[in-house]
Amino acid sequence: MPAAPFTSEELAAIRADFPILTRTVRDGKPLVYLDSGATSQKPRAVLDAERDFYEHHNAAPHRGAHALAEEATEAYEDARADIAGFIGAGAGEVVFTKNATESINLAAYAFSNADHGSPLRIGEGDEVLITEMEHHANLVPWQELCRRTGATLRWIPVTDEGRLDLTDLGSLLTDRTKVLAFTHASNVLGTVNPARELADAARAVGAISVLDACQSVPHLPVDVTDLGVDLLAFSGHKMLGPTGIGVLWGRADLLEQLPPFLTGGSMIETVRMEGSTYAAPPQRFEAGVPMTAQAIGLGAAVRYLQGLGMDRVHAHETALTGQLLAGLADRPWVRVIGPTTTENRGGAVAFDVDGVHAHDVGQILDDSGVEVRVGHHCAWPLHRRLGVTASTRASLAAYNTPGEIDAFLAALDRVPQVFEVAS
Amino acid sequence: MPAAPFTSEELAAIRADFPILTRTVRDGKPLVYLDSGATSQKPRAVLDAERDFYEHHNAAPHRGAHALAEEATEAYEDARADIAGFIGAGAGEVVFTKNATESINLAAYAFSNADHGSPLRIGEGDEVLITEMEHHANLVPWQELCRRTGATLRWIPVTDEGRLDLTDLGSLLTDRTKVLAFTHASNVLGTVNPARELADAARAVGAISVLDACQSVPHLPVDVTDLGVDLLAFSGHKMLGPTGIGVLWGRADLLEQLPPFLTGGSMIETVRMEGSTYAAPPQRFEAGVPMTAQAIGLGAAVRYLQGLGMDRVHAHETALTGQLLAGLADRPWVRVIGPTTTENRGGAVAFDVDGVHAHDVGQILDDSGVEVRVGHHCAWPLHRRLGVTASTRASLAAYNTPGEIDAFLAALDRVPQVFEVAS
Amino acid sequence: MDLYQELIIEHAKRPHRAGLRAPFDAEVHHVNPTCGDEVTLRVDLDGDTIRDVSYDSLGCSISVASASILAEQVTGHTLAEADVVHDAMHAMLTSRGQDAGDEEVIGDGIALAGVARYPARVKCALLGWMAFQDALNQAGARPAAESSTSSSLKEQHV
Amino acid sequence: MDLYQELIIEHAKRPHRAGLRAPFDAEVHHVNPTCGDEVTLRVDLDGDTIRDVSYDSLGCSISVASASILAEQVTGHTLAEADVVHDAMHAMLTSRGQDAGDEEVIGDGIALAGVARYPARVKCALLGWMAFQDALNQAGARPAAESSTSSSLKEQHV
Ligand SMILES: Cc1ncc(COP(=O)(O)O)c(C=O)c1O
Ligand SMILES: Cc1ncc(COP(=O)(O)O)c(C=O)c1O
Repeated sequence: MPAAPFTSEELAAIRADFPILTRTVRDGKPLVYLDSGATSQKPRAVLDAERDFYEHHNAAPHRGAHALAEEATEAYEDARADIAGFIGAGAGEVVFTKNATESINLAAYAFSNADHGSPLRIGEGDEVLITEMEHHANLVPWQELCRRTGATLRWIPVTDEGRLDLTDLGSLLTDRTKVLAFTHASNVLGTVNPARELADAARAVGAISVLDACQSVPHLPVDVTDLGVDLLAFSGHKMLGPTGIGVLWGRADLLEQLPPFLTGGSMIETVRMEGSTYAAPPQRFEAGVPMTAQAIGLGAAVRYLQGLGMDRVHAHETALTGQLLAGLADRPWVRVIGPTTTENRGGAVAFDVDGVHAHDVGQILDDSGVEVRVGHHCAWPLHRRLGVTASTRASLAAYNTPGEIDAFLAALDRVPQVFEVAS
Repeated sequence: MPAAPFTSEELAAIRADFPILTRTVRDGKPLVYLDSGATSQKPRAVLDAERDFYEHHNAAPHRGAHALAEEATEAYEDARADIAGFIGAGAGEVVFTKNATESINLAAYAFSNADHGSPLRIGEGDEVLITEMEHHANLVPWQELCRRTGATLRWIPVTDEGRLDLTDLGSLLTDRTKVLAFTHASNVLGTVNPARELADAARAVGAISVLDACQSVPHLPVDVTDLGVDLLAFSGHKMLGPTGIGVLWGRADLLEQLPPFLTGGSMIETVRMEGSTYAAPPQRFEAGVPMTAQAIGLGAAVRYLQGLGMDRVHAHETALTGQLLAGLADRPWVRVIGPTTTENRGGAVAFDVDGVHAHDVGQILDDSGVEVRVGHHCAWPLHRRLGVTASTRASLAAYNTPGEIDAFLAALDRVPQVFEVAS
Repeated sequence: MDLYQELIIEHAKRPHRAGLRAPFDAEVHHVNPTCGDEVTLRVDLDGDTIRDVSYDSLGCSISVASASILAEQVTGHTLAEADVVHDAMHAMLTSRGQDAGDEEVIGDGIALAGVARYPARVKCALLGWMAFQDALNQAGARPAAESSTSSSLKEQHV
Repeated sequence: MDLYQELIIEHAKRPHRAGLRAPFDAEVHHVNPTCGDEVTLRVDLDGDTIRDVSYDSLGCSISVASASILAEQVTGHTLAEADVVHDAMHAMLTSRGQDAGDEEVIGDGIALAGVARYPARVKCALLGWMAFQDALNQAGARPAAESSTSSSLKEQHV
């Protein structure tokens, strides 16, 4: 039996866990938060976990032997274990970063920091393959890697429907390809890509696969073993966790080979003025006093999500996405950018209103208390490919309700009125 | 009139702001927290600022136009302005990082990421000068920079008293030197280095000066203009702020020249698949959704410190350091590692107990509720230079009291008893 | 909502003096990095007088209307007069609602007063004005280091 | 406090079988990266029997005592017997106080039982034992992939 969306009682209970959802904006309008793709709201359990740490156990983890340092280290490592469990990984495979952007940069710098002669080191003649639908975070670091090393950046194109065009994959993914980096779910289109298929194709040519899981880990059950990728990045703040914490997961044997990126305290084995040696993963990649409270907060967030059940979170968001897509389909002056059904699709829904700029659409929605994102959503090349400068995006999370989708659609109907365009 | 230490009433009021200070450890012993050099405790004002943000204004800053995004952007930028003001800088010169370690890595990578031909780019024949008293965070990144570029690492030696030995500065700091990186205050010795003098000497040979201000900004009035350095790094968690936030300050015209380090969303100007251009500082260095709540928390921390008055914080800690050094001087079986007077000295006091390993000293203190740090404190080469494997370190903050110094000394007297060494 | 005055919708739908015309002394291209909005703008000077401002604006109603109002307010005026308008517009837009604007000085620009209360939209309204300042600089109309200009240019990247 | 049993202080002050002796089949050098403690350790094997364990230990009382107890407990014993002692020590030390240790199996090792309640000190107590396992591996005393060994080695860097 497939998992069911949340009932309205369940939803009311969930919403009661998020203090911000009761506030109003713009002169008393109830907040309708449809910008979880940018950052999610936080349940009380996460805020309490952070506060409890600061008020009772705060010390620098892995740096002392006293009672508080012991407690802080244990809380920090317990969080790592819980987060690893959430994605089907071993604790030693989870590296804490400040956000997914740092995670991907850590991966990208590895290919230029590796010693000449290391199989990881890339250079002229080598290729990095990405896609045309990437967020800048999974695009610019690879451009910069190519600039540093002389390697060549190539990309998988996107169809008019907003799916990857895999027709020429055979000529794009070759034995020159050292890295294939792609997004699991697009933050603009909602498209969920065939991660396993692409990871297997990468492995077949000896390329390392890097998955941007920012928009999947918060919204669907994700198991790193099932996905078959080599490295995977996501951010805490998009999955009910605090700001300032991200994760890079890596296959244990690959992490073992990656050179350090940020260097400094607690990632070392020995240090002499003449040179240093480095600790095993994950410590090797966690230089400096870490994001302790934030890791602990993210641990509470994954436990909260596990309590909801990721299959139900997914079912719930899929139902809302269906409702949203149906409402937009009823409005001929709206063009959805990306797949128009919920098949292999997440809850980010970008669209264009004929004759009205996204900034103006967003402003009208905001005036009704409906908070969506406008612009290129850090995916500028994708917008160019689909022929729009900017788009408006509604994006969902577990706490959104069918009533909020209705409120969004009603607010949207004000747009053609204000701007005197056909509707 | 010089600033006075806090009165006991003032101190009681300060301590009441720090919830953790009322807890006990190890079977009911009152907590005596003397490990603020590793990380400080947090006042309620900081925790409240973070929580208020999450409960009322949470959104991704610089990424949306809706009401919450506006509020989040404003709170984030107000925090930047307050933090900049705290060190006498302009807001545009303050870059947020996750910790000082990232700040220093950002600086170090700039010299290898700069285009060949840029005056910043370093290579074979160039030299990077550091000191033998650096924390690993201001040592390993420069080793790695030299490994990447072929430049040579040199260092200023340390005297037996724990001061920089500037005798041969003229032959160490030459026109081959491209960077001089040094600590303002040593996290082990307490030594405060002559920053202005060294910055001027660096400028005279055309080298860029990088100051590790982790142990000065939390403890004394710091003004970047007075110091005359080019770049300066510190961490929020050591100055009453949250974990997961750090700062890199840079002279505006230098920041303008630095190439990006972490790349991704919101640090760009334009992105095409073929290549990207980058935003002006500080955005250029803040890729991805930032440590929003933590920046806001750090803003509250600097306002709290300003409320105390940094001159008084400094006077208070100096008085306690004097009391601590005097107590240790009374115990011939203790050797202080670093200056034995409060002149040009901060409140980190490391020492060695004759015949007893630091781990064992720390354990006895911990058993009395006195929390100090043991080990090499991420300054392994310094420990080797001073002939100890590990040391015990007490380090102070504004909330410490004369009574706590007495408690520390009393606990210390148990050490020779337990280990049956001469006292 | 008071942001979208009828006058703004008018200017956005039928922008005055739109399009790129020759001759010109300088052409600049400015972009708003958060939304991808673009403006290409040309100035044609006759000594101290602005003979023509022509532009191609791809953006929201606020940025298009602002460019249209700019062209209307400065064409045919002297550099000194244009500076007065620019400074008044800049002051109003960045005032967070404190400065209501003076219709005598900024004409239809007054319709943009509501923008000041939406910090994320101020950039949209300033885009054309910053391009204009930049174009004047490139045309050699003033010393490069003049202060009102360089402060505007910085904001371009915020 | 119960961490510093008299027996530990004894072993730490006068470590048994200390010093580096020849002949030996393998020598290893292990470091605890958080405090810089070091141990150099040699094993000398006679077929299946551990003829000698000699070591030079630079560290805290717990790490020195633990090396002393190790040398005492395994010297003259077979590899299989040493494994039993190692596994029992490892289990006790990493049990967070759940496993009180069996004096019959670990001898003076029982004095280290209190360490398990101080997670930051467990590494100190394990340093010598991990070096010992590593030395046995290097001496070719066992297949490299044996599980108890590799799990110990991983912890060396934690
Ligand atoms: C002098 C000094 N520099 C650098 C650091 C590194 O700071 P963080 O670990 O917060 O990055 C520290 C503290 O650990 C320090 O004391
Ligand atoms: C698909 C995708 N990748 C990467 C990122 C970058 O995440 P962060 O900004 O948290 O580093 C985001 C969100 O901004 C995203 O949606």
